[in-house]
Amino acid sequence: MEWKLALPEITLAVSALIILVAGVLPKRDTSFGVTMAVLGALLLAGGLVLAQGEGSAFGGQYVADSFSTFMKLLCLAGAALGLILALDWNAKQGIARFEFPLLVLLATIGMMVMISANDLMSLYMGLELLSLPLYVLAAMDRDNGRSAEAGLKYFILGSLASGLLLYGSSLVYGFAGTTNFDRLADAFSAQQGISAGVVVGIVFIIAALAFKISAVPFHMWTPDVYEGAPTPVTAFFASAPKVAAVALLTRVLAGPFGDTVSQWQQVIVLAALGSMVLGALAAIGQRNIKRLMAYSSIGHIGFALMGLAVGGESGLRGVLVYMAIYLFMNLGTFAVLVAMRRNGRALEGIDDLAGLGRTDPAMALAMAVFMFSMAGVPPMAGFFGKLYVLLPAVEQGFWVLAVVGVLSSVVSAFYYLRVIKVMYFDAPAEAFDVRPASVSVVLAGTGLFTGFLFLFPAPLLAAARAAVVAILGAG
Amino acid sequence: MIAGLAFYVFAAILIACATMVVTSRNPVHSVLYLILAFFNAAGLFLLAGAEFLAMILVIVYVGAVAVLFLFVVMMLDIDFTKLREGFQRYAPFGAIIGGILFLELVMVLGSWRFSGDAAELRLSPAPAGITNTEALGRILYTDYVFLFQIAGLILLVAMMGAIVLTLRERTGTKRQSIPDQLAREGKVEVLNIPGGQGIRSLGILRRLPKAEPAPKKVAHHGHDDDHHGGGHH
Amino acid sequence: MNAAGFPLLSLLTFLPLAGALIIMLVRGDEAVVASNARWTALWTSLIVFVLSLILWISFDKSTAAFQFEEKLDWLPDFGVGYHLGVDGISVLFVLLATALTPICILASWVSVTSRVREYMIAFLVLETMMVGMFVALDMMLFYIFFEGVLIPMFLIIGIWGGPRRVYAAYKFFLYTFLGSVLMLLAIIALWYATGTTDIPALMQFQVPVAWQPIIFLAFFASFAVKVPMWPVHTWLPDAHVEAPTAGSVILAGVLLKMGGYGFIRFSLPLLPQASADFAPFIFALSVIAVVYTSLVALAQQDMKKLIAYSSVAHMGIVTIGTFTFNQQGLEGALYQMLSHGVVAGALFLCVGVLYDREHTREIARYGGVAKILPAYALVFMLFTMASIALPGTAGFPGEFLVIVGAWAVSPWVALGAAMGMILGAAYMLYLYKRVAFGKITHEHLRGLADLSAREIVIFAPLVVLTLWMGIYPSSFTSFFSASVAALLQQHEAAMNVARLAGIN
Amino acid sequence: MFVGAVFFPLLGAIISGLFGRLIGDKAAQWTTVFFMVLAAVCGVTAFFEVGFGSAPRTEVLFTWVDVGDMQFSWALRYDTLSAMMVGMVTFISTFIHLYSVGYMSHDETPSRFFAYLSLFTFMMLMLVTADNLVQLFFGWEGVGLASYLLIGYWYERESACNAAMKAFIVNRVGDVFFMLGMALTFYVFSSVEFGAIFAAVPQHVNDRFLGLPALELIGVLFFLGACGKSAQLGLHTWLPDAMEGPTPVSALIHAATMVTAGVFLMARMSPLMEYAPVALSIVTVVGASTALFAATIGCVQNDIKRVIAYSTCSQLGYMFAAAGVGLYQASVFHLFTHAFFKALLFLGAGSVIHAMSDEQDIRKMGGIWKKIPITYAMFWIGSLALAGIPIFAGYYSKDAILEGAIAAHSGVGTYAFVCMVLAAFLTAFYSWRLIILTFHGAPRADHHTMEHVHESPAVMLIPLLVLSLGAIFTGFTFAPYFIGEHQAEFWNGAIFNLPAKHMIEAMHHAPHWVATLAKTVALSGIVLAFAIYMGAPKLPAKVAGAVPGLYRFLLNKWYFDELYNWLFVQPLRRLARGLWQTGDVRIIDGMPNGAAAITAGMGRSAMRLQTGRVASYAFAMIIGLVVFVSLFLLGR
Amino acid sequence: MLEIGLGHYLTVSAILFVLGVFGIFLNRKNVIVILMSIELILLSVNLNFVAFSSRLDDLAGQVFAMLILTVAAAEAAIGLAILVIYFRNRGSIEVEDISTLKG
Repeated sequence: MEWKLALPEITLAVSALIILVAGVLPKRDTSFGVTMAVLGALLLAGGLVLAQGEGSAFGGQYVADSFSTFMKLLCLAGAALGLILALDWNAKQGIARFEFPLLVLLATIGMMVMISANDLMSLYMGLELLSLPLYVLAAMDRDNGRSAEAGLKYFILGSLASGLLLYGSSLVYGFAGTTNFDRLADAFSAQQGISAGVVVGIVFIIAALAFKISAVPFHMWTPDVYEGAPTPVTAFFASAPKVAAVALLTRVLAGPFGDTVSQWQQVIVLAALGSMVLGALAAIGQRNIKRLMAYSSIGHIGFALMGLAVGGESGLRGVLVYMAIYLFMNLGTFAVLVAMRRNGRALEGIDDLAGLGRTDPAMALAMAVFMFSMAGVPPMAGFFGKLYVLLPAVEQGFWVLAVVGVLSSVVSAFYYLRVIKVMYFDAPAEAFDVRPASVSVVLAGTGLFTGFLFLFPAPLLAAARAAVVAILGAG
Repeated sequence: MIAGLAFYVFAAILIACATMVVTSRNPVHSVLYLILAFFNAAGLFLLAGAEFLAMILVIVYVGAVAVLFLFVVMMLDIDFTKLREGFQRYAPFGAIIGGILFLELVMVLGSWRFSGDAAELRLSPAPAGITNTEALGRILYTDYVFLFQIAGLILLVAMMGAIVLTLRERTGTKRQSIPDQLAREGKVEVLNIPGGQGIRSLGILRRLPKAEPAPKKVAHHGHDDDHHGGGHH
Repeated sequence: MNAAGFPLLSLLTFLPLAGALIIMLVRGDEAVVASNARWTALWTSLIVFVLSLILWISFDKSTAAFQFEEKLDWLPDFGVGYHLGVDGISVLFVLLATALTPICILASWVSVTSRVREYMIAFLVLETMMVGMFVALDMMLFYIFFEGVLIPMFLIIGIWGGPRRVYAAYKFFLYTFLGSVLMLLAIIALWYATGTTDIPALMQFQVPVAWQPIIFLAFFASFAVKVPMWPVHTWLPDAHVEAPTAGSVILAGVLLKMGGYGFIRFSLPLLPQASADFAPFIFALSVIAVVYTSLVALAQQDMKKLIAYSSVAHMGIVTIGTFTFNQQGLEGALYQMLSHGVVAGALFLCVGVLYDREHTREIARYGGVAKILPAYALVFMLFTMASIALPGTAGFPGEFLVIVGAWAVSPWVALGAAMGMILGAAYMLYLYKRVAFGKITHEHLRGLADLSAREIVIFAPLVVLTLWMGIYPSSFTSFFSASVAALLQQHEAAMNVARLAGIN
Repeated sequence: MFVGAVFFPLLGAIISGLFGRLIGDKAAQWTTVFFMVLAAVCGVTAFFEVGFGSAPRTEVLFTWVDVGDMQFSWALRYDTLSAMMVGMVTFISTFIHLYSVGYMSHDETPSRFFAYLSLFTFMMLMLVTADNLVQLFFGWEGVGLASYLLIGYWYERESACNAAMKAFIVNRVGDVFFMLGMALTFYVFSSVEFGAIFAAVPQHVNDRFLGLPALELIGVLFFLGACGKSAQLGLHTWLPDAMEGPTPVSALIHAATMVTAGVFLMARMSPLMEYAPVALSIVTVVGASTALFAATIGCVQNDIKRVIAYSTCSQLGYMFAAAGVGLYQASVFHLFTHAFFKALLFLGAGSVIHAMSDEQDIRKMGGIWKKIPITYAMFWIGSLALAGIPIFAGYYSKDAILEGAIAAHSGVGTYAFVCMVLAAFLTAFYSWRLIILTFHGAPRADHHTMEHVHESPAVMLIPLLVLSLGAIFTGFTFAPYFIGEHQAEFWNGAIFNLPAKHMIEAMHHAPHWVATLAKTVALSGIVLAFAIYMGAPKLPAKVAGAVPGLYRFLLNKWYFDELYNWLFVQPLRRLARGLWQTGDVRIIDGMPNGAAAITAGMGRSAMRLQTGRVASYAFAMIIGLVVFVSLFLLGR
Repeated sequence: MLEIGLGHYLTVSAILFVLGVFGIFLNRKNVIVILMSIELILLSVNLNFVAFSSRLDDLAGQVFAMLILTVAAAEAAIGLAILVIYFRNRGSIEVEDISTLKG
C-alpha cells in the first residue's frame, strides 16, 4: 500500500506514543526532556515532509503534493517555535507538564492530516485532532479562571463549528454522493448546475473553516481565547493552526469546489471585507496586547482571504506567501509577549512595554520590526505579504477589496504604531526579567526573516508558486 | 406501513425529547431526556438499515457519554434553584433567525434528487447479501484504516486532555522522598542559640511559603481614556 | 557596468545602512557608545557624500537618459526588478540628501544627548531610504523606499521630539501612509496594465486615457500629502514643530521633495493627459496654498511653525511650476525644490541654534538677538533673504522661473505665486524683526554665546550653497535641462497623440 | 575699470562686514572709503569715457541662468545712461561714506554700517549696469535689502525695525509687479536681455495679451514696480518712515540710489515705453500728482528729515512726469542734479541734527544759524537748487521738465504742468519754512542742547562743500549734454525717443512764459515763507487752527498709512489669525482628527459587540451562516 | 402518506439541528445544556448521514457517522473536563457568568 506517503504523520504518531510512555514513566518532571524529544520529532517530520513523494494514499483520503509540503513545513515550524516559546514560560508559570508538548505534537499531526486531507472525512478527523488538543491547551493553566473560561468558550464555539462542518459535509455527501475531493471535483465539473444542497453544504463548511481561521463573523471567540489562554498557547493558536486551516480552506475551495467558484466567492469576499475592517477597528481601543494581537490576526486573515477570494494562481500564491510571512512575524511578536515578565509576573498590558527601547533595545527593535511589518510598511516582510495579495486583487478587478484593504491597513497602522510609541516614546518602566534564551532564538530567527525577506524573496515565492500549481493542477 | 408508523413515533418522541433537553430547567432531567432521544434516534437508524450504528449509539452514547454527563452534573453540585430561567434577551430575534435557517434547510433538502452520477461516485457501495455490521467491518479496517487510526489518536488526546485538566496531584500531601532526605544531610546546620534570643536576631529567617503570584488584574477594555497615543483626539 | 565602473548607486544607498549596522554593534558604556555612534555616523555620511560627488563630476549633462544604471532581477514573477539609475532630475536630489545628512548629524552633535546610538542609526537608515528613493528606477522599489522613510522619521519625531511629539508623529505617519497606500494601488494598476514596474519601460507605455484620471488621483493622494499641498498640509507644521532640529532639516530639506519629485517622475510622464487635465485644479490648490499658508505663517508664534508654513507656501510654488509644462516652470520647480532644501534646512538649523541655547521656539521669548549673536544674525539674515527669494540667493531663480513659466499658462496663477513673494517678505521679516531686532527684553538672553566652531562648520556649506545657487544657477540647471527637455518633448508628443485621437 | 567701479564697493562691504571686528572699526571704515574712492575714480572715468568718448560697451562676466529659451548672463552694460549713473552714484556715495566717518563716529558698530553702505552702493551699481531685466531686478531687490538693513540699522528701536520692514514690504509690492512685467516681457520677447528686447520691440507693437496691448501692459507693470522703488503716490508710504535710518543713509537713499531706480528704469526701458503711450500717460499723471501731493504734505511736517523726504517724493514726481511725456533726458537730468542737491540737503540736515544732539524736530530748533554758519550756507545752496532758482542746478532740469510738460500738447501734459507749477510753489515755500524754522528765530531747544551746538568736523563738512559745488554747477555744465544741443551724441542711443515725437525740440520751443512762471512761483514761495515765518510767526498756527481738517489731513500725510492699515494690514492680520485658528486648526485639522475620532468610535462599538457571552458569539455565527446561506439561495 | 422517504429523515434531522442550535444560543441556564445541545447537533448530522447512506446505498456515510460518534465521545469527555476545571475556578456554570473576557 501507499502508506509510505504518510510517513511523516506516522512517524509523528509513533513518536508521540513513545514519548508519552517515556514521559509518563519517570517520577520527576520530564517536561523539558519531552519538549526536546518532540522538537526532535518535529524536525524529523520536517525532513520527511521534504523527502515526501507526491501522490495519494488510503483510497484517496490522503494526498501529498508540493502544496501540502509547503504548508506542512510552515505548520511544523510554527509548532516548533511555539513549543520553544512555551519552554521557559510554562516553567515560570508553574504549568510545565510533559503533556503539553505532546498535545502540541498531536495537534500538529492533526494539522498535517488536514493539510493532506483529500476527503471530507479526513478533513473532519484532522480538524478534530487539531481542535481537541487546542481546547485542552487553552485551558491548560487550569488554576487560572481566565484560562478555563477561554478553554470553555473555545470548546463550545468550536464544537458548534464542527457541528456546522459536519452538517455541511452531510449535505455535500448526500447531494453529491461522495466525500472524496477528486470525485467531487469530477462531479461538479461534469454537472451543468450544482444543486442547492451542495452549495449550502459548501457554505456550512466554509463557515466552519472560517471559524478556525477566525474570519468575520465567526471570529468572536478569538480575542477572548487569545487573552485567556496561556501566552505561548496563544502564540501557537495564532500561528500554525491558522496556517493549517487556511491551507485546508484553500485546498477545499480551489480543489473540489474550484469549479463552483462563482458560488462561494461572494462569501469569501464578504468575510474578507468584514475581517479587514473589524480587525482594524476593534483593535484600536485595546489595552491588552494579546487581545490586540487577536484582532490583528483577524485583520490579517482578512487579507489572506482577499487572495483566496481573488483565486487563480496569483491569488492563491498571495495567500500562501501571506500566511508564511504572517506565521513568522506573528510568532516573533508573541516571543516578545512571552518575554514580558517582570519580577516573575507575566504581563499583558500594552503599557507594560513602556520604554522597552531603552531597557531592552534588541527586543524593542525586533518588536518594532514586527509591528511595522504587520502594518505593511516596506521594506518589512508584511508589506510583501500585502503586496502579493493586492497585486492579483487589482489584476482581477477586485477594487473594493483592494481599497478597503489598504485603508484598513492604514487604520491598523494606528494601533501598531501605538505599540512602537509605547516602547520608544514613553518613559521607561522597570526592566523586564532577563530574556530567556529560547525567546531570543525565536526573536532572532523571525526578526531576521521579517526584516530581511525583501533581500531574498525568490525562494519563498517559487515554493509558493509550485504549491499553488499543485492544487490547481490537481483540482 | 409499520415502519412508517414506527418512524413517526420515533421521530415525534425524538423531537419532543430534544425540545425538552433544551428547555428543561433541571440539567439532570435534560440528561435523561437526552438518553431517551438517543434511544429513539437509534430506532430511526434501525429503520434506515444502519443496525450497527444503532447499537453503537445505544452502547456508546447511552452507556458512556450520557452517563458521563449525568455523572458530571451530579458531581458539580450545582444549586439548581439558582439557575436562571428562560432564554436570552434576544430570543424572539433568535427564533426568527432559527426559523429562517430551518426553512432554508427544508427548502434545500426538498430539492434532493438522486443524481445519476452518484452511483459511480460511491466510495464504498454497500455489498449485497451481508449484514450491515459485517459490511462495515470489512471496510473499517481496510479502506478506512487511516481514519480509524486517527480516531484512535483523538481518543488518546481525549484521555490525555481529561487527565491533564482534571487530575490533581494534591500539593498539600506530604510524601517521603528518601533520596532527597539523604541528599539534604550535609546542609542541616545545628545552631547553638543562646537562651533568650530569637532566631530573628541571629539572622535566621523562616523561609516564607512561595509567594503566589498576585491575582492578575482583569483589564477593562470598555473604557477609552487618553492614555494611548492620543493620535485621534 | 556604469559610468563609475562600480555599483556606485547601490553603494550610495546602502553604505549608510552598513554604518548603522556598525553603530548597532558598538558596545560599551553610554558615553563611549554615544561618541562612537556620532563619529561613525559622521564619517559614514561624509564618505557617502564624497562618493556622491562622483555623481556630480562624472554625470553626463548632455543626455536625458538614465545613467549609472544597475539592474538585477528581484521579483521576476511580477516584472519587479532592482533597478537603479539617475537622470538629470534625480541626480541633484541625491546630492541634496547626501549633503544634508552629515550636516544634520553635526547639528545633532550636542543637542541630542539621549539614545544617541539609536538616533544616529535612525538617521543613517533615513539616508538610505532617501537616496534609494531618488535612485530607484523601479516603481515598487521606489515605493519601498518612499514608505520606508516613514519608519526612521516616525521614530525621530517621536523619540527625540517636543512635548506633542506623539501626536505629531502619528499624524505624520498616518497622513503619509494613507496617501501612499493609494499610490500603491495605482502602481499595481499600472503594473497590471503593463506587466512591469520598471520606470524607463513604463515611460514608453501609453496609459489608457480612461485610466489616467483615477491613477493620477491615487498618485496625487500620495504626493500631495508629501509635498504637502493645501489642504493636506497640516501634518507638516506639527511634525516640524515637534521634530528635533535635524529631523526638521531633513523633513524640509529632502522629504518634502519626495512629493514634488514624484509628480515630475511619475505623474507627468506617465499620465500626460490627466496631468494636463488636472493642472488647473493643481494650480488652484497651489495658489491657495501660497496665499493661505503665507497668511497663516504671519500669525504664528512659534518659529518652527512659521518656517513650516513657509515651506508649504514654497512647495506651492513648486507644484505650480511642475504643472506648467514648460521648460522654465519645470526647471523652476526643480530649482525651487533644491533651493528650498538648502534654505529651509538652514532656517531650521537657525531655529535650532537658538533652541539649543534657550530651549524654546516661542518667538516672543526672543528679541534683540542680533546684538548678542552678530554672526548668527548675519547667517539668519542671509537665509531669511534667501527664503523670500532675494535675487542673488538660492531662492530667487526657482521662484522667478516658476513665475515666468506660470505666466505663459495663466497670468493669474503667476500673480498668485507672486503674492507669495510679498507675504513671504512680510512673515519672514516679521519673524526676523521679532527675533533678532529690538531691544533685549529678556535678560537671560544676554548670556548666550555666538556660533560655535561646530555651528560655523554646519552653516558654512549652506551659506556657500545659498549664494552659489543664487549667483551661478546654471551650474545646477545644466544638470536637468536635458532631462526636462526630453520630458516635455515626450509630454508634447503624448498630448498630440491624444489630440489626434480626439479628432478622429 | 568698468568692472571695478561696480565691484570695489562690494569688496569693501565684504571686508568691513565680515572682518570688521577682526580689523577694527577704524580700519573697516577707511577700507570702505578707500574702495569707494577707487570705485568713484573708475566710475567717473567710465562716465567720461562712455559719455563723452562715445564708447559704450558691455562686460559679460558669466552665464547666470540658462533654462530653455531663457538665457542671460551676469553682464555690465555701460552705455551713457548707466555710465552716468555709475559716475554719479559712486561719486556721491563716496562723499556720503566720507561724511559718515564723522557722523557715525560715536556709533557702536560702524563697520556694520559701512558694510551696509557699500553694499547699498554695490547693489545700485548692479542695478544701473544691468544688461538684462533680471540683473536689474537683482540690483532692484538688492537696494531694497540694503535699505532694509540701513533703515533698521538701529534695530533696537522698535520704530526703526518697523520702518525697515515697511520699506522692504512696500517695495516688494512694487517688485512683484516688476517681476510680472519681466514674466510678460519674456512671454512676449522670449528674452529678458535689453539688447534683444529693444531690437524686437517694433515687431511686437501689435501683440496682445489677455486682450490688452502687451507693450502697454508691460509698461504699466514696470511703472508699478518703479512706483514702489521711487515712492510714487500709493506706494510712497515707506519713504518718510525710512528717515528712521542714520542720516547718511537717507542721503544715499534719496539722492543717488534706490528712489532713482524707478526713474532709471523708465529711462532704461524707453525703447519699449515709447511704444506704450497709455502707460506713459499713466506715468505722467501719477508722477505729477505725486509731485503735488508730496509737496502739500511737506508744508506741514515738523521733522527736518521728513520735510526733505517729502521733497524727494515730490521731485521724483517731476522726474516721472518728465519721463511720461517722453522727456527721459530731462527726467534723468533732473535725477542727476537732484542727486547733488538732495544729498547736500540731507547731509546738511545731518549736520544740523549732529549739532543739535540728535534732535530732529524743527519746532525745537531755531536761532542756530550763527553757530553753524557753513551748514546754514549749505542749506541755502541746496534749497535754492531745489526750488529751481536760476544758476543753481535744479533750475535747468526743473525748467526743462515744466517746458516739456507744456510742450507735450496733451491733456495729461497740461495736467502735469499745473500740478508741477503748484508743487514748485509749495517746494519753495516749505524749503524756506524749513530753513527759517531751523536756523532763525528764537532758540526753542533747551539750554543744555543749545550749549552744545557746534559746527561739524571737517570730515563732514568737506563732503558738504563738494556737493554744494555740484548743486551749483552741474546744472549749466551738463545741460547741453543732457538736454541741450549735444544730447544726441551724448546719449548715443542709450535713451530712445520715437522719431516722430521730437520732444527735445518741442521743449526748447516751449513758450517763454513757462520759464518765467517757474521762476516767479519759486520766488513767491520763498517770499511767502519769509513773510509768514519771519514776519508773523504766529500766523501758521492760526491758519492751522482755521482749517483744522485740512491741517490734520496734511499732517497725517493724507491718512495713507491709516488707510492702508485699515484696508490691508488689519484685515490681513485678522484673516491670518482666522485662517490659522479656524481654517487650519478647526476645519482642516478637524477632518483628520474627526476621522480618527470616528474611527475610534467605530472601534469602540466594534468592541462593544464583543460582549464576552458565549451565547451571543454563537448567535453571531449563526446569523453569519444564515446570511451567507440566504445570499446563496437568493443569488441563484 | 406513510411511505417514509429521505425527506422525512432529513426534515427530522433539520429540526434536531435547529433545536441544537437554539440550545446553544438561546440558552441562559447552564453550560451542560449547551454541551448536550452539541450532542443533539451531532445526532442530527448522524441521522443525515445514515439516511443518505441508506438512500445512496453507500456505506461511506455510515463510516463517517461512526467516526463522528467516536469523536463526539472524545469531545464530550474533553468538554466535561474543561467544564469541571471551569467550575472549580469560578464555582458556577451559568452561561451568563462566562463573560469576564470581553471587549
